[in-house]
Amino acid sequence: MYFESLAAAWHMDGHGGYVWMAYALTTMAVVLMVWLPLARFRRHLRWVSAHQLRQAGDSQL
Amino acid sequence: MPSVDRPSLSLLTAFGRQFRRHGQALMASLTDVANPLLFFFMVVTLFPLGLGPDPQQLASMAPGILWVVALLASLMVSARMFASDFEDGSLEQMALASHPLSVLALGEVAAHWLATGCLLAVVSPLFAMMLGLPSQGLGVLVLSLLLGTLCLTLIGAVGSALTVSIRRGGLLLSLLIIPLNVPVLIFGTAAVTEAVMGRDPSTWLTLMGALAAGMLALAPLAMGAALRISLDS
Amino acid sequence: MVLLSAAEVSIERGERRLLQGVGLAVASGQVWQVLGANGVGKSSLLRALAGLARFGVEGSISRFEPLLYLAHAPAIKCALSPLENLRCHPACDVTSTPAQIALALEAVQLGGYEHQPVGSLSAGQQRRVALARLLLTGARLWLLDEPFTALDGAGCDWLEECIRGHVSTGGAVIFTSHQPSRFSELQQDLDLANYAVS
Amino acid sequence: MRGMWAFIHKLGSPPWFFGFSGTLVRWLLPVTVLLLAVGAYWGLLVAPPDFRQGNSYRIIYIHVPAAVVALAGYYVMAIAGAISLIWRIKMADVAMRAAAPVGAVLTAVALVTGAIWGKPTWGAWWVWDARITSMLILLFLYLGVVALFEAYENKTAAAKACAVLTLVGTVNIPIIYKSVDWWYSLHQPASLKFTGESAIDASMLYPLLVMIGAFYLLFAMSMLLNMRAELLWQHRNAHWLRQRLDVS
Repeated sequence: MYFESLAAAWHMDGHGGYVWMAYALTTMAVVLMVWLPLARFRRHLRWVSAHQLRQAGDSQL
Repeated sequence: MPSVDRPSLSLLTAFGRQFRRHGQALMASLTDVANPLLFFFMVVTLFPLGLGPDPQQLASMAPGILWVVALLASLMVSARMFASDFEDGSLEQMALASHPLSVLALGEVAAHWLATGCLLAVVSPLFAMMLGLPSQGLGVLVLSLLLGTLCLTLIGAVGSALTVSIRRGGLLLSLLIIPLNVPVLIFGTAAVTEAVMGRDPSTWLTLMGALAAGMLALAPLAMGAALRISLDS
Repeated sequence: MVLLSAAEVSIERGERRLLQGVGLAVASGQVWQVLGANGVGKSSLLRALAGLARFGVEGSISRFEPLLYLAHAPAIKCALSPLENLRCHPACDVTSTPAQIALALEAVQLGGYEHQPVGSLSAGQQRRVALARLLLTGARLWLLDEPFTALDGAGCDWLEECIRGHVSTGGAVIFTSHQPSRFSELQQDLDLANYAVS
Repeated sequence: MRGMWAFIHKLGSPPWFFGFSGTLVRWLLPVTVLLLAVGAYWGLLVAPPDFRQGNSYRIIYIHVPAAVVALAGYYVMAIAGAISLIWRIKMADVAMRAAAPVGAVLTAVALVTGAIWGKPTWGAWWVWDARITSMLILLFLYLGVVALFEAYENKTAAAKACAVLTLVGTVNIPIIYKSVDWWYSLHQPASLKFTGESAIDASMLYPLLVMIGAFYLLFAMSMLLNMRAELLWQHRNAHWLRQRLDVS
């Protein structure tokens, strides 16, 4: 590690705020890029299974 | 009775007919031709009101102002380029013609450019003098606008072909074509600025000419494909 | 000679399938009337047969080109005169002299209106300008979508004569109409109710 | 050669692709997260600071990869668009539509990190630097594709229209980038650039390469996830899908 302490890494000679803000925002974007399509997939999956159950119910009647 | 044996049209005649048809329709409603000029005139008036009447400041900004306003004027007219043809069924007939749709569409675009872009370039020195553009820049301004509006019209035609079937496609059209117009704006302003500074603007004009030639070759293909998609949506 | 053949054509609009398994072979000398209730897909089928619609259309369609397709939108510019409209028509694949165009306009009873802007004519007269193309085209296959609408009795009779004449010289016509059959002995019916997907 | 064609052919089949992409994503997810973590740790804490810009340069490890992959993403879209127009493969439409939002988000990341980097470097959040301006235009291009797709009601037509638009954009992108470069050098010659031509030291380069690789994987994974969600919806009534979901 280049920095001597965690506090130094946090401060980064005055640039810490910018650097950590950039990384935090990017992390959020990365999480969104993975989570949004996954959430959509699960939503569609729920629709399909609900539909399947209904169809099964119809055929039983 | 329908007669079957008549000579078929050459490609050039078909192009000419589309050119004439669209040109005549444009001429019949002079507002379509006058509106962009009026728009140009009025927006140019806005700049001194917003920036202050200082002649030196206006003169230094004149190339940029004139080019941005020309771009906006072309954006405004692009929205209606194929709209009437789409509404009255002409596009369907063009698509069914035995000649390539891209060539027929190019005929329309040529008429459109002559009536709007070319005209705007020719009268632009008037507006340039209102903003105090030094006289050594006038010739280059006209030349760069002639080439530049050709590019703008071709890009606008592609955008118009893509959005013609969409209701209220005007805003979408600007989103599609403004980014594509960036090089034209940069080359055009650079050429005029260089000429005003007394330097040689030929590099920028050459680049603009190359851009226009490239677009003349490629834009019709995109237009033809886009129009067929628009007809089928 | 077969001018148009279609097999197993199905048409979807949006996510809904309108028609399925449509097949027809149109030979020269034939008149086909496409029948069906509103919204069953008559116009969509005609557009597909003309080659204007490809998305959502499956099956094989082969056609003899150039063909003439006439729909509700007549491709007529209001600012232009009937003469100019027909002279520079976007789909006109043949050259017509002004005299030939004047003759065609005469035939649709628009003599004397050659130089007036189409916008100043009535709806029925504008329709006739569009129909005058039938006399100027070299296409053998005609696809006409509701050609009899907005025409008066005399106009309908003229159109019937025109179609009969075209068919008798080796052409073929497919048209949609709600009117009862006009070409009893020549005509074949394509009832889309048989192909509709419920 | 023959095997490759067979593979490409299989890619176009929704049932096969659905299964294949499921396996692929399961492997990609941990690898991507690992690479991102390693690259970020290396770039943030291990690499030495830049002798001119100090520690603020560490933003390079997200700014540059995001910018590079965002641009590449537009080309991915264009290739999918060309396949869709030429061979009319529906899977290409799905791929194109799936790539657009991912590329747009990456472009936005590059823009925002660029702005944050600009504050300590130039003292302003927004400077009309050549790279930043190009990224802004790229964002407009991406938004145009997304907006055009949403504006069409017929989604097949929407995909084809977007394909034409991306191809036009692809021809234009090099011209746009080059013209923006010239414009920049015309107006502001010789100012501090984010990334100079000077050779970058290996200790700084390796984490950058790791991050670029990680962002490529991230793009691929996010695009695959989008495609799977779209395929699931498109084939929600298909028999093969129901069978597959029953089994799993």
